Amino acid sequence: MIESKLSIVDLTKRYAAGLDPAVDRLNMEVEEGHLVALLGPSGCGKTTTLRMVAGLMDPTAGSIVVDGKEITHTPVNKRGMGMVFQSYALFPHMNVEQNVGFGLQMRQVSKSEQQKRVASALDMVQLGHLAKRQPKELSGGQQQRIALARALVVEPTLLLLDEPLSNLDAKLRETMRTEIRSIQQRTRATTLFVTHDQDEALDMADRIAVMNGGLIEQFGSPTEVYERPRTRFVANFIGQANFLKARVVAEMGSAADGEIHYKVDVEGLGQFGAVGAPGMAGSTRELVIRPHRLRVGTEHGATDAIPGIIERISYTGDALSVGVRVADRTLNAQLLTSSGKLPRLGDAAYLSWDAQDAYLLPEAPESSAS
Amino acid sequence: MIESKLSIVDLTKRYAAGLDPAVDRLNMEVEEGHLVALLGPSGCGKTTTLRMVAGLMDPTAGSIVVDGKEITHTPVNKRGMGMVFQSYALFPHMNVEQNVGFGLQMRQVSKSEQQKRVASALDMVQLGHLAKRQPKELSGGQQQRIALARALVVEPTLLLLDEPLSNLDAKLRETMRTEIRSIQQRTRATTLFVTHDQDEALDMADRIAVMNGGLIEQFGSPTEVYERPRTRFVANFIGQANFLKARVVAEMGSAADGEIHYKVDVEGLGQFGAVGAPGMAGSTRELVIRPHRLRVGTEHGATDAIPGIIERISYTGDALSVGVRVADRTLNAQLLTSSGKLPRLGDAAYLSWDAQDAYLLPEAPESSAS
Amino acid sequence: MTTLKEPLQRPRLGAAEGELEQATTKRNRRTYLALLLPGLLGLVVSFVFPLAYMVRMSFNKGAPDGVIEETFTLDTYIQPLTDPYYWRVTLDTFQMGVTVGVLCVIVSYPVALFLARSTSKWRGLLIAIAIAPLLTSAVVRTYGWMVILGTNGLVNSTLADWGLIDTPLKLTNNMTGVTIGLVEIFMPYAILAMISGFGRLSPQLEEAAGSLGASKFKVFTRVTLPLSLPGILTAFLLVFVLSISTFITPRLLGGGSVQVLATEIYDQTTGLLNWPFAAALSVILLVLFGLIIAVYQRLTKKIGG
Amino acid sequence: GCGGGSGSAGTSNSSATSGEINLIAYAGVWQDQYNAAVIEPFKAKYPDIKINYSSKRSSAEMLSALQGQKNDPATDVAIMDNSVSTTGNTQGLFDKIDESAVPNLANVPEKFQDKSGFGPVVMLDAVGLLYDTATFPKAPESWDVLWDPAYAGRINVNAPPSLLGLSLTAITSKMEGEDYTQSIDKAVAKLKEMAPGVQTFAPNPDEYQNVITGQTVLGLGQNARGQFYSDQSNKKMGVTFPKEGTVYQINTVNLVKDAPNKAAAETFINYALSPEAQTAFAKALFYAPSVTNAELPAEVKDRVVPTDGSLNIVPLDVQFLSSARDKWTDTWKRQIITK
Amino acid sequence: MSEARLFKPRFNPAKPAFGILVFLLYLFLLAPLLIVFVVSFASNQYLSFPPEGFTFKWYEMLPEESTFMNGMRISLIVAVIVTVIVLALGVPAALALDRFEFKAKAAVQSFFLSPLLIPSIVLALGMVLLFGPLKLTNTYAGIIIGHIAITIPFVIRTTLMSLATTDTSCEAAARILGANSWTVFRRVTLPIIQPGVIAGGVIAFIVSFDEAVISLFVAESGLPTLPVQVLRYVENSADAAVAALSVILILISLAVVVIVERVMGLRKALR
Ligand SMILES: Nc1ncnc2c1ncn2[C@@H]1O[C@H](COP(=O)(O)OP(=O)(O)OP(=O)(O)O)[C@@H](O)[C@H]1O
Ligand SMILES: Nc1ncnc2c1ncn2[C@@H]1O[C@H](COP(=O)(O)OP(=O)(O)OP(=O)(O)O)[C@@H](O)[C@H]1O
Ligand SMILES: [Mg+2]
Ligand SMILES: [Mg+2]
Repeated sequence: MIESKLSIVDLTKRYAAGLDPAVDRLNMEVEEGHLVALLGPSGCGKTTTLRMVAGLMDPTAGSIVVDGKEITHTPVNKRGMGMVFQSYALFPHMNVEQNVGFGLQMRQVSKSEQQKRVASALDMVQLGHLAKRQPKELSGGQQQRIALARALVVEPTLLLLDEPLSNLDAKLRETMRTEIRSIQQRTRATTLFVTHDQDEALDMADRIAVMNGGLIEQFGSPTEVYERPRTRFVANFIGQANFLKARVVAEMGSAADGEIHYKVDVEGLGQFGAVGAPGMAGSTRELVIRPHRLRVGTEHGATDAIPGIIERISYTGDALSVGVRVADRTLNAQLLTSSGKLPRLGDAAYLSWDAQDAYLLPEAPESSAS
Repeated sequence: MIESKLSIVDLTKRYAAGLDPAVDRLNMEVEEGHLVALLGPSGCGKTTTLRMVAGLMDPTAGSIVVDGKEITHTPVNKRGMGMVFQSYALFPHMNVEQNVGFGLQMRQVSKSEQQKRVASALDMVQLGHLAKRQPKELSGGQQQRIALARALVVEPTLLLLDEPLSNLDAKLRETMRTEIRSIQQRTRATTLFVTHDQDEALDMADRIAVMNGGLIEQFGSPTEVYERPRTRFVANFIGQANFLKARVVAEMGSAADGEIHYKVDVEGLGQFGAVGAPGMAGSTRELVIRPHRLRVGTEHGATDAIPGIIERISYTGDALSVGVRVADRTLNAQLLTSSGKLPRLGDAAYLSWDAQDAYLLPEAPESSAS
Repeated sequence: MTTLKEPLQRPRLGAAEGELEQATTKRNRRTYLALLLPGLLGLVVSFVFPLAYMVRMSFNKGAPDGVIEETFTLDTYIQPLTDPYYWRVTLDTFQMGVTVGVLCVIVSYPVALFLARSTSKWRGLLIAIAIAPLLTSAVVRTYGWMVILGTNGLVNSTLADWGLIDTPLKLTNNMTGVTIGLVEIFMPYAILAMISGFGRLSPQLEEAAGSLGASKFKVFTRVTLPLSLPGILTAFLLVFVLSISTFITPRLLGGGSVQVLATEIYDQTTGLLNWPFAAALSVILLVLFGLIIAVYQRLTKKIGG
Repeated sequence: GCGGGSGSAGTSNSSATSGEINLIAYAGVWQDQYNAAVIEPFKAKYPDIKINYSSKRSSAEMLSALQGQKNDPATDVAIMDNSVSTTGNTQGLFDKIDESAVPNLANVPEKFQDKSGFGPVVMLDAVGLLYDTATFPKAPESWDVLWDPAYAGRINVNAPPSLLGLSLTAITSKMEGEDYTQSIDKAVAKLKEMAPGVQTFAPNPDEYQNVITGQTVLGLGQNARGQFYSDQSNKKMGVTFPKEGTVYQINTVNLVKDAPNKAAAETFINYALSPEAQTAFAKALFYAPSVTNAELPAEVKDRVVPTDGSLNIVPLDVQFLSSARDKWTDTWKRQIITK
Repeated sequence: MSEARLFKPRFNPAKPAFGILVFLLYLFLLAPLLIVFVVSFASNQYLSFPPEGFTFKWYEMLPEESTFMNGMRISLIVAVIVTVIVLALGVPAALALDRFEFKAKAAVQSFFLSPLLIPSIVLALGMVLLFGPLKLTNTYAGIIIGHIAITIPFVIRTTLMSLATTDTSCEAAARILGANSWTVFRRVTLPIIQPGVIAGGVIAFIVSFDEAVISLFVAESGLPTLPVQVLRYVENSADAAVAALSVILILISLAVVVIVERVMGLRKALR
């Protein structure tokens, strides 16, 4: 096993005695050089976790280990981490250069060395020409890069980013994503990145920790969490999903990556192929199918296609989202607008999918789930 | 021609003598029952237009006609419009019921009639059970629906919405979109809807007015503005686009909807098919191709496929966005993750597209455009 | 209309993220105590001690001509509380406070509304002008009113010149003069209190009411006024409190016939040298104050929310 | 007999001709004139003595200040109304005057000396009627004019505890034929009739300016200041003693008990009783001298209050007044002053 | 061509009427100051109206009027010292109130602001009673202590206001970058809240400089401050020297207000 850069062990934070813990026995191992996204809905404890790692907040229990050394109780100014705040938190009374140099000053780096490192950090974020500006004279994106430079110039053991992109507009956000990712890859700085935006996490992260209610629901690569969600929450939070309650009728053979091919029975719709972890036969599970993995045919082609009626169409430029009514439920499907003839409301539609696109959640379904 | 519900004629607003006009000779015809989105970047004059229609602001010039009657100078309280403000503007000192009933009171509707209509308006937004609540005791989405109910209960001649969704988080925003759209369709209220979110406009509107710098750049159905942008600005603002400067070599015959099939020559890449308005032969134009209309092949299949190298991949759940380097530029393409084998960085890729997916902008290219 | 985009209430930056130090650890407790202590000490010396000493003094016995007998008696309280004269003075004080408060609110409201709404680039200057008088001592402004309201003052001589009056109006040396002076003197306070109390009032709400069919008058009575009520109430309380505790203006403009608790306290101290009695009157004034503020705050909470 | 206790304050660097004196006395025009007529010449004569003048609006305020310093006096000399200084004497705030240190005391007639040897009278004045010379080309002869409805609303009267108000009470009592030491009921009834016509019971800036600026046409005032302001205003205002009589206003000069600079203080008191100081101040502010050897020019002598018995004086007993002041003040407030 | 179609906005009678009302109210508010201004140039010997002529004599009188000059000196000394002390006491307290969480916080905060709600005559009486026996009456110490109580709330308030509107993440950022608590305060917090601190200081200065009641009670005879002198002058004389003095004070105050409004916005400061 690879030696982790950062280990978080049973980290817990309870803000006040009576309250539920904001972070509840959280465990995580982060490899050197990785960018890990903490992803989850508002209030799930992402910021709390990050602040404990930074040392801005004492954990109620648990420990934080960096490079094999426990730092749970090291004061914040001794941890040598770099952090970029959501609001950037540039010092408004210092110019760009002074902002970036602040951390080096605190480390009593010599003047000339300071200058050199500040200059190279500014070059890295391509803002060398703005060294003398005041923060308020910069655009949002530029401020963001300065904050990044300020965090990186001290060569932090860990780089912590708290929703650094949520203040930006859509276009700039996309640019900054690419930028942060490429700077991170150049510096190989191990990074924790808080976000509540799925796309951001999928796009940028090496690993994603999907959090919910103070717990990590799943920790894995973007593809893993997207394609093989461990819980209904994860499936739902990361992209859209159709859920179907299904009884696993029989094993049909093994699929890739140690998964098993099953035959499942969906109430009212019939029997279909699906994949899932071993040992599910006989149980009732939830089947997850992403809307764009649903094939929408206009003719009754495949034998196991489900007949339905197009109930809703919405057009979002790159794709057409359709709601197809089958039996007592509506399934969402997504079509590329280039895929031939466009359907219209009320058209008959035939839904089908590949077995490996229908995934059985390891989690047992709630009784109320449809 | 259909009689318009709302006609805006040469509407102009200049905030102060020296300034450029915020809205500059704007013209628009809105059909009864339509939901029209005013879409454009920040500061393009959307709010200004809406406020003039509402009567909250006097136009500098031009006129506004509703149901054939000019109302340019009718005071706001005599126009009988309904408006939903970005921050909802619920009266904080009245409860939900009183808020919704306010407009009816102003119209001296009888008490019993008021009660009936308030109740049915609240039912329509499915918040009948919250009638006695204070606005501050409601969630953002609920407040929004109350604001909508308040505007709709007076059966307004026009419903005006100023970025009603921009305060909401992503999930709620999507729910509210559907909700507003369905309420609007049920009531058949002619609606003007201000937004700067392309998806929102494409998803909800019957017609989109894409605004820029006080002018309407294009007015048309979602499909029209997306598929057949009139200007580079529109193409770029609505969804992503690849632009290629192309010389139109020859007409190849007529395509659907009165368009012409052309053969075009893209510098350094070769000759391809494209469509556009008649009479372009011989000129230089810009070719717009949406990323998901680019086919990315792994083998040199089609004769006119352009060879390139995969330079960037990013994964956003439903789709894979790849940057393909061809000659001296990078083209963006989007692949569904289900479409077979996934490409890797550095792979060779062969780009091609259908002629009807490459659209020649009617606008002449700027000399600087690549 | 950039104001449209401003959220109605500015969120407390940082606090929501749990930035506040929990003063649970020893080190933190030491820090905040060290920070607080000098200020607390200063206030105890300059505020708590004098008040406490005054309360103690009010239980002493005051003989004529300034002799103080150290004892513990309630006489100093029994006298004012049983004497109808002091009841009248208290009532007059109260009445003056209410009158000044109401009038001050009435004349300040339009100015405050104007300033709260104004988007003009002169707004800063106009606000500065509105509160500049605050920074000029009340003595000077009272002096100005003496010139304006006197028998041969600006008002009377102007009215006489226009032939509107034969005999000068009696505008000074009575409650009228004191009221006019106090209303003006406390206007800046009222304006400031109102502007900051207009938090929930936004032009957008008025526009919303307009778009729902409300006429200008209805917009005012149904939206503007109810929403500015908290500001109005705060301003009223402030002016009330200030006007019943002032004595300079009643002295200078009252001509000896305006007797309120504050002038009574002043007379008892400097004229009659009855310190314990003055102290007792002060305590009574304080208690009155406390009661009114308590009642009022309960009231405001109900209305303001 | 206890004149030897001067060392207690410990400021021994003061002698009869050097050091400093802390004087407490009236403010305003009195201060200006006293400074010019007495203090400056004194300083010229004794260049090593510095005088710190602390001014008060009224004798009561002086008393209050002295009471405050009782245990550690910071004042040496006080010039104040004799009704108040008597209170001070009984409260033990003042010291007796040693005739050997203040030789000029000998020139003060018996009637102006304190019977127990405390501070003597230093100047005299009396209550007068102020009038606007435009309205009254001839000075009014009787206090009755205050009740004349023709002038209602244009009268200023200083209510007690001001000495002017106390004096008016005594005068009215006498006019109504009652003994004010027994009862003032009739006076109160009479004054109540006057009250509605009174423009102000606490004239501001003061009683004289009120008449001069035309705010009122009649007022109660001190003769001395009235004379002074009459000149200042080019005779826009006059002051007169009505025939029913008036009340003296007498100022005494007092040595504070345990005064820190007793020796210098005695030098000053001696100077204050000197003929040159008395004459100079009479010329400056029209106070009548209290010493027998002060010679006044005729035009000044005419305008200061006569001390030779030629004026009808309502005696106001000082001891009585100090006990009645609070009561009369209260009576005015409760019964006479109306809104 | 669009210019040809420009038209004037409709005439709205409500707007000018409201404007006139506001103008009249401003006139009322400023009336005493305006009149003082006029009177200060009037040659009338005594306070009266209308002015009889134009003169500078009242201004020329001022430098000679030793009571004013003396009062000005005392007031300045007091105000400067009060400002310094009150900033030293108030800023740390505000910091503790804003940046720390502790039990009695709300109570402590209202305690710090409570002197504003106590009638100043009551406070003044208490002070003179207490300071008499302690020999603090008529001393600088006495007035200064007296003024601390009434100025501290302003400093706390303005400082709290600017603390509340600053993003604490700047401080967190500095700490992460390796700064200790003192460095954070000196290099980050203080510079950021500087406008509030300055505004608080200026207000404390003006309040102390203009304060009449406490000064009157505590130090009338020994160290009469300018407002006390002015009060006395107004009570004793009817000439316009005080008007001239007031005009000068008004102009100074106005300049200060405009500057402070520029720096941070007095509205927030004086709430
Ligand atoms: N100072 C505090 N006191 C009490 N509870 C707090 C405090 N700060 C945060 N919480 C609670 O702790 C939980 C986690 O908060 P946290 O700020 O970590 O959420 P988050 O995941 O960062 O959310 P967001 O996406 O909204 O920033 C929330 O329920 C929040 O209400
Ligand atoms: N009161 C005003 N005075 C002067 N210029 C104004 C005023 N209000 C708006 N503008 C200007 O008019 C232009 C259009 O403003 P408008 O509010 O209509 O934009 P918008 O399209 O609604 O933008 P956003 O998406 O940011 O709300 C902008 O350039 C803006 O700066
Ligand atoms: Mg967070
Ligand atoms: Mg807008």
